[in-house]
Amino acid sequence: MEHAKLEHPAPEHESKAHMGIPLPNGKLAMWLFLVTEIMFFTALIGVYIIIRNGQPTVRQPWPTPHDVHLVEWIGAFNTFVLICSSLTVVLAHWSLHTKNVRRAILYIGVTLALGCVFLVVKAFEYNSKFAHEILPGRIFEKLDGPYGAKFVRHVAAQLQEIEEHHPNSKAIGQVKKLREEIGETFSGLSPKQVNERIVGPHHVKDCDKPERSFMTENDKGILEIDPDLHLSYSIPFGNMWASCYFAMTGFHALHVFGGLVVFTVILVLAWRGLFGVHHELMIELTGLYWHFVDIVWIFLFPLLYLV
Amino acid sequence: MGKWWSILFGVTMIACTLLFVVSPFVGWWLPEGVSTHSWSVDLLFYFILGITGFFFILTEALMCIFMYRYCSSEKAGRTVAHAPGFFVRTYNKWTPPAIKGSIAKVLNDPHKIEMAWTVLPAVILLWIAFAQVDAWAVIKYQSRMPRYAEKNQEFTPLQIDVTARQWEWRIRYPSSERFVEWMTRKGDPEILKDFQSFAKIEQKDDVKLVNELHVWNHHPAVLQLSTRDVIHSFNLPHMRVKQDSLPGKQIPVWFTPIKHNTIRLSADGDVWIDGYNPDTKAQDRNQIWDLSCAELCGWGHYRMVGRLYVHESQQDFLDWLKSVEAKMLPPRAK
Amino acid sequence: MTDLEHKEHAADHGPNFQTYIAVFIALCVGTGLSFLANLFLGQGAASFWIIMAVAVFKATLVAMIFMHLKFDWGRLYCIVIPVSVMAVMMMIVLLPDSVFYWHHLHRQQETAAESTGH
Amino acid sequence: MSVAHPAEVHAHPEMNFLSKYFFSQDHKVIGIQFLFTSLIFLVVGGGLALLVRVQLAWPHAEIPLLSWMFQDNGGRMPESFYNMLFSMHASVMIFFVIIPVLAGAFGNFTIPLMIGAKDMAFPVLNMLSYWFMWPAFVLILSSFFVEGGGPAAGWTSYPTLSSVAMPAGEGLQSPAAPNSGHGQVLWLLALTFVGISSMLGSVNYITTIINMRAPGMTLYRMPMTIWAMFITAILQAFALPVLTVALILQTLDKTIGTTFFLPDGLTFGNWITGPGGGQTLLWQHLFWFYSHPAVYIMILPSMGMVSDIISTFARRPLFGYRAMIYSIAGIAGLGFIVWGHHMFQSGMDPRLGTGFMIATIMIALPSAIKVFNWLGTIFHGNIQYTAAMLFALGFVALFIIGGLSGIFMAATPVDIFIHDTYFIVAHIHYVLFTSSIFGIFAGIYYWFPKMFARQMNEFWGRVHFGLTFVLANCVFFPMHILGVGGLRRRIPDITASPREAAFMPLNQFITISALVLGAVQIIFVINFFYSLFRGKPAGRNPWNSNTLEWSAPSPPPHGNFETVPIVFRGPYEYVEVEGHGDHLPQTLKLEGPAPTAGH
Repeated sequence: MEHAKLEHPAPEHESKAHMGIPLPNGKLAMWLFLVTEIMFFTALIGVYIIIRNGQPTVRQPWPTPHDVHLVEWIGAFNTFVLICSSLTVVLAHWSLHTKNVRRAILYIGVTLALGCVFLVVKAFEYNSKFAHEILPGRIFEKLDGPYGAKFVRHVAAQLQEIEEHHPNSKAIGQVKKLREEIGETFSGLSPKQVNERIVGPHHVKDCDKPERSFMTENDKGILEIDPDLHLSYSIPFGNMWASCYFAMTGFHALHVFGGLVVFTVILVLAWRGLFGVHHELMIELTGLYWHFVDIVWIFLFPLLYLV
Repeated sequence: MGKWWSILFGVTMIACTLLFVVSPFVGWWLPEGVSTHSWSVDLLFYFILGITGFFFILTEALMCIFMYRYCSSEKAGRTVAHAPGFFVRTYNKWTPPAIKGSIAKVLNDPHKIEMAWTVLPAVILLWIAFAQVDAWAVIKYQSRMPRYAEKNQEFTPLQIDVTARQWEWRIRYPSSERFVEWMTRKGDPEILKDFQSFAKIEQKDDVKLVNELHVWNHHPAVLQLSTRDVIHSFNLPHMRVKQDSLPGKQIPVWFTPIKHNTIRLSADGDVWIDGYNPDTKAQDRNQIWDLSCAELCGWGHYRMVGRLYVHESQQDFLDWLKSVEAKMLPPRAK
Repeated sequence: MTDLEHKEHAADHGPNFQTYIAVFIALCVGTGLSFLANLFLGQGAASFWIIMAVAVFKATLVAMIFMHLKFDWGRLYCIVIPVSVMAVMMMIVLLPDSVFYWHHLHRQQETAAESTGH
Repeated sequence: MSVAHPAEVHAHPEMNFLSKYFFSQDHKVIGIQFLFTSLIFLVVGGGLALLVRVQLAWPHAEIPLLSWMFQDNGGRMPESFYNMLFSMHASVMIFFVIIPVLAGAFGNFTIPLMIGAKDMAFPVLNMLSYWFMWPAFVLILSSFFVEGGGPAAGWTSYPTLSSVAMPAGEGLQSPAAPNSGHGQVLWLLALTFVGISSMLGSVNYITTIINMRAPGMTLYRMPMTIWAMFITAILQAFALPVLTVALILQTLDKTIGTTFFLPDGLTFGNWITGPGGGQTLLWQHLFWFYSHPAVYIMILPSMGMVSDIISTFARRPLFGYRAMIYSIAGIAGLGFIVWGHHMFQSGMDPRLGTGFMIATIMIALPSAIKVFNWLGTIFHGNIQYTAAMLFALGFVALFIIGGLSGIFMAATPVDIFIHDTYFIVAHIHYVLFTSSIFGIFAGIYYWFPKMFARQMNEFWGRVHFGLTFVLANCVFFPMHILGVGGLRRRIPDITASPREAAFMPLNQFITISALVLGAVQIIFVINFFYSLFRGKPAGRNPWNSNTLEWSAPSPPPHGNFETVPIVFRGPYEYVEVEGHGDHLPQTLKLEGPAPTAGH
């Protein structure tokens, strides 16, 4: 029984105010709070693992980062930012411990700045997802039946917009050609063929291979020529990917934001001259929380961006 | 006054026990078991009922006796004349043990009693648990299900596709032609493929019915269970079969009936009588076996009830299948 | 008694500046390593295990040094061990059901369907 | 090696009515707030249950009192309304009555008092945990009144029935179940708030119990109530976040079009859902990962309180105190690896089912040990049949039934037949009504003098018990028979299948008993409120109980104890000692050789 170990011999200490383990209440409670947080993110990551591996079909793979406009080095950069912030927050605690209040405030300020950098980078990432409509429920992932017809109409509208607003694109020739091929009645090409024109024959998934392809091995898809164009294409399990991505990174970002609020409060305290060595425990607890947020990202980064 | 409470407890518990004794005679009991599963399921049910019933009566009786016997008497107030030692010794070492004799040796050591009433139930519970394993495996494990006969001497199970939707069971049978091929051309790889792909691929001449499940007696039936909308639960209470059907998945279920409830009324016509009781040779409401949905599936859940028809022989089943085919519209020309 | 007090003493001081910097460098190297593993090995079993091992290593470093778990271990192990067990169990225990079982069943049916040429 | 902490509880200045009774940070007031709000919800949940019973007994008749709502349906209750009734009955009873009363009310009230602390470790957090319940109260009640009515997918809320949403832009109403629209979203949000409240509470409880005990109150001198609350709080801390995730994911499915629990291409009428990729079983796993431990969250505190009450009124040491603690811990530990027994027929891998079955059956072992220990406690006792003791004994007698019937469902082959029948309804009500609620009644009768400094009327308390005990058995015991007969649960009209229609007489008997049982509770309500104002004044310790809370004044002031209590002995030493009777409070220091606690 692990609790037995917590017990301390009673009689000698009857003069003391409380029984208990030699930890401040705040620290104990913070660890217990982290327990609930660990279970929270465990459940989210567990859902992701199940959803990702539970897809029974082998022909429809889970999207690669490339499919969903995810840039690995940006994720790595964000990891680096969070690691730096973890270091600065622990150094803030260390400074306060060595009674150097000014340096502690400085470190807290740097941590706040790093947290903001993380969120700004995240915001840019989200923005690119929004721009490419990589959102739950908005991604085309099946090209059979009614979804296919919807897909072709959607692409036709996007092509028209590219012609109007981006006439200098490198791929403008292919864009015009594709729009002509689709035609006014949207029936010139099959949805799978349209998809192949967009992503190129090398990037088409097995399940989206058209029965008759008009493209040769050397042909390049529109997005291969100009990756910045806003064109929809089929991403098998894209909606599920987006659901998981936004749920996981969204809750992580919320936690980062919560940490930033605490750092701001600390800085306001410091600005009003109320911050001092007696806040050591508070800084330590904030640090515990912030390190936990860092650990979550240490797992999210490889799970979402790498493996 | 206090003793009255133990009597109230006792009477209530006796009434509860009596209800369990009486209700089988009023017909409020397990429906007749008519599949090979029902034998093992019912046996395990009675096995657990016996053990739990014994412990129920034992503990409740002890409780009532203690409540009666150790009621605080008004006169004595709150003090006990003398506390027997073996309980007190758990906490204090002041009172000497009061009970003598061989039982006292066990009783005087509370740890021994505690060990006794830990180990004994543990053994019984493990026994109960491991008694279940095989029956469960036979009923539910994929590996134990009857499969297509790969050698001539084995026999091929009947395969049926069951699709649930709000609020009906859509049941698809192979066409009579295909069915005959399954049953006769055993060991043929072509037929094996056809058999295995039946659940995935619907063919135009398949026989489709709603809420009517037909099988025949003494022959295993494998049902490929799926659903078009929400979770339903395929429930054949008389066969002791229950399995949820999951959206997006296909789950095989099997059973072998051991009693039939359907017979052909006329030799040349296609009139079938259901609820037929082979013992009394008459229609009997108790022989109308339902196929119901056991998992909440929306507001029509309660009336998602179909029927199970067990024919007497394979020939009867084939006759019935042909009679349904004859009534169906001819498939559209290709 | 003195032992416990000594431990408390240690917890007060925690690691020093040099340790923190060393851990920081190790974390950066780990991040770089997993990034490079992905870049050069691509997606596969080898890179998967390297990357996940690095992630676990990094998380352990942060928890042990930055979160002072190494120094509070005697008081917090009874919280940390159960939650680690639960977290791992939670992820693993669903795999046989939601992943392997249905993979298996579905593959059987799919191969059967494909072999008939549909 | 204890550490002196600065006083967490500051001296409370005189406060006005609002800050004293509404925004109080005093654990006792918060506990009583939880108690009152939850008892109001008990009335709501009970009313829903009675409506369910009336519909079941007379499925084709007009519903009394409510028939004006159903003019279109000829005054009869629509099926979807019935589904809403039982879904809300379960949700309200579980999340708004039993958990808040046990953990919120009794946890808050007893923990600092019984361990000899001035207050909780974090009084503000404690206040927040109550006030986080209020959004939940508002949301769950408002779900009755939104378009389509309350959720109708059962309290388990299985997708896809609950989670499928209309195509974008067509509102929240579900194509699968008209009720599972706005009402479902409100339900999900309400439960999320309940979860946050419980998580705040559990962190607070654990910290308080570990770090705030009075001097001498070692872990093995804590009363069973505290042990039960402690382990319950641990269960909540571990399991609740998982439910929170599940609730959030289903809310996202319902509102913004994610598909965590929705596979591809389902057909509802003419509408085919789009690409999915989610898994319905995943919800069940996440849900039961919380909700099975939640079953223990709902019973363990009752077990703890009952242990204290039985020991007090039998005037005997609790038999096997340590075994009781280990068995609670065992139940809690095993409780995390048995959730699959709710899913034996769900399409889960049947091999997992075998593993879950063995773990589940073994969980009966600690429960059995507890029952034997309670019997051992009253053996050779000097039993005083107060209302509290009667409810505690009723708990033991009926928990035996609930425990034993669990074995039927744990056994996988038998569960094939029993699953989703009235047998499970009987089982959960024996565990939740006649056990958890009996424990709550026992606790109220027992601690009422401490809460309000007055005693409840014992005579009417006993009458209340006698009638409740008999009628509860009349209501719930015949449900076993219905289950053995294979009557499906969650159906509004049992005449749809001729086989099930045979159970009509039994159903009507149950309903009449249930109506009377509901009426009997009026005795309790009147007794409660009468005693609140006119009851016999109670001294500090009307029951001659040993535990620490009875050494504080009644009602305890802010800060609870006049001086910090010092604990010298275990909580259950009801043993005849020269000059002290059988009443040896934990704070009593005996002269002579120190009474070694035996352990």
